Amino acid sequence: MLTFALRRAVLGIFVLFAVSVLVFVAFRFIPGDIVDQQLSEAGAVTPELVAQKRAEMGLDKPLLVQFTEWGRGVIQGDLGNSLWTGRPVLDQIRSALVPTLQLSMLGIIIGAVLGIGSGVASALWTGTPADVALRMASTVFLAIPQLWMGLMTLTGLAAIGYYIPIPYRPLMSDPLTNLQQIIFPALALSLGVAAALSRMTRSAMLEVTGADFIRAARARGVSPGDVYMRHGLKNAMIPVLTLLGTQFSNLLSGTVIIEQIFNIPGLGNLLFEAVANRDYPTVQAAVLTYGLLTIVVNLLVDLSYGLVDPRIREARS
Amino acid sequence: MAAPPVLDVQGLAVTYGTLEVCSDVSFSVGRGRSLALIGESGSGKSVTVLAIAGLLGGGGAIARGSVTLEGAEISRLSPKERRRARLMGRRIGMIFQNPSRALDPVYTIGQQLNEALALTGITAKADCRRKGTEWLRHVGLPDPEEALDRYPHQLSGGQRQRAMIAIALASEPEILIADEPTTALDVTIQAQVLNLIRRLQRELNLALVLVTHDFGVVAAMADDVAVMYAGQVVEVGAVADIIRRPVHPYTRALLSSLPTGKPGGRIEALAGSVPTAVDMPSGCRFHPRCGIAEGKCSVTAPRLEPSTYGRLLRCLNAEELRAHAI
Amino acid sequence: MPAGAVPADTLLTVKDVSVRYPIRRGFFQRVVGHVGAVDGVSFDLKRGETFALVGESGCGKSTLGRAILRIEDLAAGSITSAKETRSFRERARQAQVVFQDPLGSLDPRWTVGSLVAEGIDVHRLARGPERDAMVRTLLSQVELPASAVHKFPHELSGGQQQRVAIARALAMRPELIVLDEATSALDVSVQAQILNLLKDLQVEYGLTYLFVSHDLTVVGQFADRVAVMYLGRIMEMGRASDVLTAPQHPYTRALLASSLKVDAEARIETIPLLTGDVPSLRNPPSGCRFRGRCPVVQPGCASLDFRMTTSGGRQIAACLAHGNS
Amino acid sequence: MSHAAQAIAEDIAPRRASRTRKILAALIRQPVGCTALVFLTVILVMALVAPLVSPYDPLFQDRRAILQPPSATHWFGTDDIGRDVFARTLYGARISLFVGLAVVSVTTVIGGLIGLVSGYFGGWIDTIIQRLVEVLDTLPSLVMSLFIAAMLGPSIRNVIIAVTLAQIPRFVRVVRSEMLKVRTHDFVAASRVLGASALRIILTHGVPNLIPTMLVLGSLVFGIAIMTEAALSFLGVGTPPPNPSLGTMLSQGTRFIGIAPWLIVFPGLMLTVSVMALNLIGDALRDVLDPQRQ
Amino acid sequence: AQDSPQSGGMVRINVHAEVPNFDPLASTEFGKHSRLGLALSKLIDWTTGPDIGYGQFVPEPSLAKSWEISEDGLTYTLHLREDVVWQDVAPVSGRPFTAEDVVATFEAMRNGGVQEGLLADVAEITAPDDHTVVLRLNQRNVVLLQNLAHQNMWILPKEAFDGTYDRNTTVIGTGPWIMTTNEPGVATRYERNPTYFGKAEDGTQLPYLDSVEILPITDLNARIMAFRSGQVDIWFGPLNMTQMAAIQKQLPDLNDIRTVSNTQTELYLNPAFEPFSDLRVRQAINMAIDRQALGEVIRGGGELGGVVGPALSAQTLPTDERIALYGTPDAEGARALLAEAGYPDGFSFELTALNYGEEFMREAEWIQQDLAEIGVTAELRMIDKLAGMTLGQEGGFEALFLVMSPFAEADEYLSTHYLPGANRNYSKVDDPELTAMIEEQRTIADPEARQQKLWEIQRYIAENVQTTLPIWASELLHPSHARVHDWRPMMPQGFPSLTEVWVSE
Ligand SMILES: Nc1ncnc2c1ncn2[C@@H]1O[C@H](COP(=O)(O)OP(=O)(O)OP(=O)(O)O)[C@@H](O)[C@H]1O
Ligand SMILES: Nc1ncnc2c1ncn2[C@@H]1O[C@H](COP(=O)(O)OP(=O)(O)OP(=O)(O)O)[C@@H](O)[C@H]1O
Ligand SMILES: [Mg+2]
Ligand SMILES: [Mg+2]
Repeated sequence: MLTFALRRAVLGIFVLFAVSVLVFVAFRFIPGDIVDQQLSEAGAVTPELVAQKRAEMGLDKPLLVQFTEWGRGVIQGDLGNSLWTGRPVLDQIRSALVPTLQLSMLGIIIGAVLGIGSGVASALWTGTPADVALRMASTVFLAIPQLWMGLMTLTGLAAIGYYIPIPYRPLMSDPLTNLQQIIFPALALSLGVAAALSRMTRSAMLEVTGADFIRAARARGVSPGDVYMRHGLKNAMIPVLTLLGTQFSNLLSGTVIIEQIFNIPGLGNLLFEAVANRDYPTVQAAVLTYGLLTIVVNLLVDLSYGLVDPRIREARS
Repeated sequence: MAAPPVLDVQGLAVTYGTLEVCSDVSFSVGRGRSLALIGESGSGKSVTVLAIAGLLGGGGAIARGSVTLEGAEISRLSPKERRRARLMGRRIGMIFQNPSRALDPVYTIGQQLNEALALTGITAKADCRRKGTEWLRHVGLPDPEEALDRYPHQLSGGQRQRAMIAIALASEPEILIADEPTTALDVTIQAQVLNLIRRLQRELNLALVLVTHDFGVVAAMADDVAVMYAGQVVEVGAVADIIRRPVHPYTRALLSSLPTGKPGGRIEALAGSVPTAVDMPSGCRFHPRCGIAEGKCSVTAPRLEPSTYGRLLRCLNAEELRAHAI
Repeated sequence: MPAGAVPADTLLTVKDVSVRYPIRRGFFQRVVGHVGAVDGVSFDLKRGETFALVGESGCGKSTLGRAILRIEDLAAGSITSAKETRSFRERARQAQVVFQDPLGSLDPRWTVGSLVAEGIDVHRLARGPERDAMVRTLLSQVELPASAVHKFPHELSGGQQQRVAIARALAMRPELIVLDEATSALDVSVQAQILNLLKDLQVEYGLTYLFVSHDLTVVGQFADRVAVMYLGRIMEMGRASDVLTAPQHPYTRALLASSLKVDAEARIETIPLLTGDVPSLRNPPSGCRFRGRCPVVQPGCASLDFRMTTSGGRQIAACLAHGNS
Repeated sequence: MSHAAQAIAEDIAPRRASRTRKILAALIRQPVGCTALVFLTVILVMALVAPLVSPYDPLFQDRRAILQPPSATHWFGTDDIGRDVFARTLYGARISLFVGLAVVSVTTVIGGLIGLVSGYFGGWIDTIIQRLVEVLDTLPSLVMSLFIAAMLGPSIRNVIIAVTLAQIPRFVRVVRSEMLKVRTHDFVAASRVLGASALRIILTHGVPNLIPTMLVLGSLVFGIAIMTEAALSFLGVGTPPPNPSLGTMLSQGTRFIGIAPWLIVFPGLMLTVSVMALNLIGDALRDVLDPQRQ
Repeated sequence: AQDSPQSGGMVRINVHAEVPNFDPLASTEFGKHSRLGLALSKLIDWTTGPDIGYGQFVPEPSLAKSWEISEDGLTYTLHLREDVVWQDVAPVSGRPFTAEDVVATFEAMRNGGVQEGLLADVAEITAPDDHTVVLRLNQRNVVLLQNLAHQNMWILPKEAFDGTYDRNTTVIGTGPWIMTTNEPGVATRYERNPTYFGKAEDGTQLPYLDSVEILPITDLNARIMAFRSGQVDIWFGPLNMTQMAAIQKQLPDLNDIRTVSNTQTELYLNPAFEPFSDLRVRQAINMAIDRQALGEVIRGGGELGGVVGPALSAQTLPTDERIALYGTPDAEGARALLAEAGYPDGFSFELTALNYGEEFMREAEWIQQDLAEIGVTAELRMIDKLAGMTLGQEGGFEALFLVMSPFAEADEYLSTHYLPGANRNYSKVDDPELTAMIEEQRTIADPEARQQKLWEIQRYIAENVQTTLPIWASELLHPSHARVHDWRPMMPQGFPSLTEVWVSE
């Protein structure tokens, strides 16, 4: 298992490398650079000043040199300083990562609890009005774009006169306020996840309940509850876990939007601003972080299969 | 068959929605006896035994007929009542065709055994282990102690089927139902497993209902045989007797279409194929394929009636045939 | 071997054929090992005969059949035929196949007509009405009604599906048809029909069959010669009547003993049993591959070299108990 | 793809036509599929004939009627420069559907082709393709699209490119794994024995057997494309004004949250209903095309 | 409530963008320099007061208590206050302020600072003694005094330039408040600077407020919520009229202060592109746009743009003249001009709009519809801000629509737009006559005469050049809660009047 995880980690690094090369090259095609941004509200500007500032930031060097310098830094754990803020990129990523992680974690947890719970209930009550209602709800929520969900949440809150406290408070400094700020966006994110998981759980449960080993368990006198939860749910978890992984990626996409709507200084906002400012090191780092998150989550999902399914656990050792 | 039968099935009919996939199945098994249910694919063997075990799923229901277990009618019981009557596992044990699919892949053999042991009141961890090991040893698994902690996929097909048998027997049932328990196995393994089932059945004095489509298995395993065709039992009798003197035209055709193993020579093939529930012929269900069918056969549906030597026959020409056969 | 070296009555010579499946692992799908599904198998196929391959599941029967059809690459050895062929297109006229699972071997999205005509279309043998006529003829040859043309496979019974597969193979007018457990999935009554049909076709068109099966009774009735395989190797080979009535290799004997006969006197208790399971092909036992389960195993079996010896028109794998090592 | 391909295409053409009709017929018989189909058709038709149905020009600024709430004259109200929200929603759906359709077509063709090749041939081609897919798939799809769109600049064409590139991996992955499954079927082996070429097998066995998967996946990707287009437009890197993309409209509406909810409610509803119709069609197709239910 | 100022209390101000860093030399953006102003001072400041207009520059002594300008206008002698000490923040820790600090700051600005352009005409900076600074100019430039009061011209201690501390993160000045904590994206807190040199007229130590908190809230709705719920006292940054009306409904007695924006939208036409090479076509475009209605509908107020932005009320053309030039749409006349130029059926061109947000895009769409009226099709293309600026500098556009930088001097407008090679001269204007006029106005010391010259230039541009069409300067809303008093927003950044703000409890 450990070697499996390690090997996956190494391969993940390869993938990240490829991604960062792609991003590095592609991003330079966008016209304009940080110096233009810094001087965007200046009056008279001489070309000499522009050239001087560019050189200060190493933007005049060949692309390959810039990339190797950046890459060398990354290997030594130094993501460089932001061209825009001058602060270490690592610090920025760290403080932006917390709310994003919080959002996505909370979103996935709420989504998983709601989704798996309602999926199990729905499968249990197959054909009853409750099942129909749950399925309809999941169909609707699955179709609501996170964008709209976020906006409608905001509209709803405005309608009832509830104000999300401002400004954003980091988790560490003010957990209570932070929760008040995170909970609604997380909820807005989680409903789609819940809907997807609910559907998947339901169909996986139904599929599993038709399996021979369920019949066999019933035949050997296992109580219906145990058949359902012990044998049914555990086996149904495998496709659900896969979906959980893809949903996480989906959720990360969603945070980009939700952070904009709810004004949360997360990774998405950071990336968005960095792109607008042509803050190359920050863009690179943010992209790497997204990639890393995806890879880690996929790895976790893969590892969790092993927890559920001994066959997979075995194949890996 | 002097002793009253443990299991007695009379006129059992099973429907899935409007489809009657099994209509009029009758047979009985006594303690320590083994009965084989044979018939071609789709003839309703599995449905019959699932109905007996109370495992009809997906909209299946017993429409008519009775199933009595030691004199008590069980066919009308709800799942709850079945559990209360301790039918599931405790009195009726079941082995399935495909051991790879009938064992839950995410639990060890031991964990699944424990579920069965719990029915007999054994729940303490140490007791479970001891008893579990005992059962696995009983079915001849090598390293029974260690096998308890194995997952199904870590066993070979034959071993899995043995584990399945151990689990089915661990709750000490009175009746063992085995639905094609060896079809998925190789001949050498099949022989081992069948031998084991037979041995245990004798030792534990179980009533065995064995579903198969292989006359070789019937010959080797069963005391009695019920031949099924298109959802009906068409002939019931002692195995040796039926193999020697099949009476029903279908039984005869079935036996003669078996390859003999003699080189060359055509096989006497039975034309056509088993009808399905949607296009069931009128009258005798076998008449379109029957060599001796007459006009009445397409009109009148024959009933399963006793004949000589304790034989039951479903044929309008039963009398003639019997005379002919003997 | 040049084509000329093949004797006139021999259709195909299989010589020391091995087939291995790679086991892949990891990110770059590296090959980390091999399954030696077929390991050093040799035999000749005579024109017009039915040659049976029997053995337990996973012993490599199908793989050998696929190798002969050239849809599996050979790791070693050679397969030579009287007619030199280079491409799949040419080979198609030489050898065809009927698989075990009738539904899986028929594309569910195709009609019977197009399925039967697939070879005709691939080789542009005929077009338009001429093609349709050929299809009708083929259907009647396998005793299917012409009305089946527009049906989809799932609308047919298992026996009918198998007839479609046979018709598809026949369309190429091949010399050899590999029947990979072509009747195993069928009911006995239907199996009998198909076996009869195959026999008729063989007589009519002088077909050669490579008959893969695990049912010794069927083989006894249907095959001229038989090769018994175990873990990728042939253990015994010879005339079906000889091998199945007087088996010599301990494995053949065990296999025969285990197969149940429809006999009023037969009792399961009387059958001699083999112990243990079939070992894995990934790391087969050294020496004689059967030694782990052999009732007459001896200390020397572990170092016994695999070799076929011939005696009285029969070939037997080296065996200490049999004394032919 | 030469003569052979053409001939093969001719071979399978009639089959496909009748299949399409069959699938449609089956869909209509299914309650969910039927409802979804009706919804989608209504949206599609309205979008297509928007110029005829629409009471106003979606770009026309009625500068005397700004931020009007929904009324008989302006069903969905007006925006902050007096444009009719109903007309804009209709045209927005038109853009969304166009983007979705374009993305789905391009993804299906490119992703499908890559997936088919990767799945059929396996080996190093497959390995390389898989690794590439993995790289493309490392970023969350919206981040990926965002990045590409930012790089190319806002325009409908670029949105299509951005969404397509982000969705192709999903397609390749699924098609490949389905092709792997199809490849193991004996009918493929039988075809090879009959002498059929790889191209022929892919086209005659691979493609038809993958059509159900592709249809289901296509409806899914269609929905995702619509949502991504909206998200990108919302973030200002998608469909640029004055085109009334649903996402652009939402973005405009955010400035009037709590004041002019109709600016958010209607485009969002349109978005949701379109996606829902597509999801439902996907579901229905999955049911209809499931061989076990055929 | 009281009506006389009292000390104490705190206000919270929202801003709409986070600052990247606190280095005044690194970049020009509005938000940063606004916030620096709480802690830093300039040599000369803008006078604020109830009677002084938003964009009206009246020099007020700050760190420089007085100054003299030589007859030839080439030598500026500034006398510095002697009672000023730096804030008690390490590593400067309350050291007295001297001329050395000014020299160090100006030298750094001239060498790679974004203020380089403001000191372009300065040849030499010397400090004859600790409290005198002398600036020697290459050429006459009457704007220099105002340049010294420019929003970017914060004076830093000399330690800021020798690496003693990091300008990015540490702010040490002589201003009214000391920056105590800064949580990026959350809040920046400022506490009263006890050693601040400013005094009120009655001698009270300034500032009145004990502390100020700046809350960067990028999202409009979040900001509105924060303001409505009282989490913010002073609104700073964009707000549209509709939202303002809604806020006012809830908070009827808030201080409703409105000023004209110091930025304006501008439409660059590229004469290198065929139809726009013809002055008549450019004039026709100008005549087609109904700016007044645009401002009314989209911005809900504001003023007609000008060659020099309308916020510079003393320098831009008088309102009626601007209305005549830009505020009287005439579709008929435009069509006639087009016909005259050979485009009776109009033409189409690509209108590239930089992405400055929703209202801005609405203006672009508005212009599009106005142009359609005269048969000219503008294909709207949206582009990222920086990409747009690059496009402008490279001249690869047909028409470019953007928001101009906040300039505080007519000279900035003129020299950046119309001098050959200048960085905002996207239309590549090279008119020797115009160049001469622009250079000339810098040397006119007499305010009246200079104003006349500036007007002359603007008229010349409107008649003969017309490459950059000024569109609209919107109305800026500066609402504050009722407890806030004497808040007078002023054009240059840095909240110059905040020292005089006080709160009632
Ligand atoms: N869940 C079900 N729903 C509907 N029909 C069913 C179901 N299960 C079985 N049937 C039908 O009942 C009939 C009898 O099936 P059954 O499985 O009992 O046959 P069998 O004799 O066991 O055949 P085999 O030898 O193939 O196992 C078949 O026609 C089958 O299609
Ligand atoms: N594509 C493959 N990749 C890897 N291993 C394979 C592959 N196909 C077959 N094998 C392995 O090769 C061995 C021989 O397989 P083969 O299918 O030839 O057996 P068989 O004798 O036909 O068995 P059966 O009677 O079950 O059909 C088996 O162990 C199987 O697991
Ligand atoms: Mg069955
Ligand atoms: Mg095989």
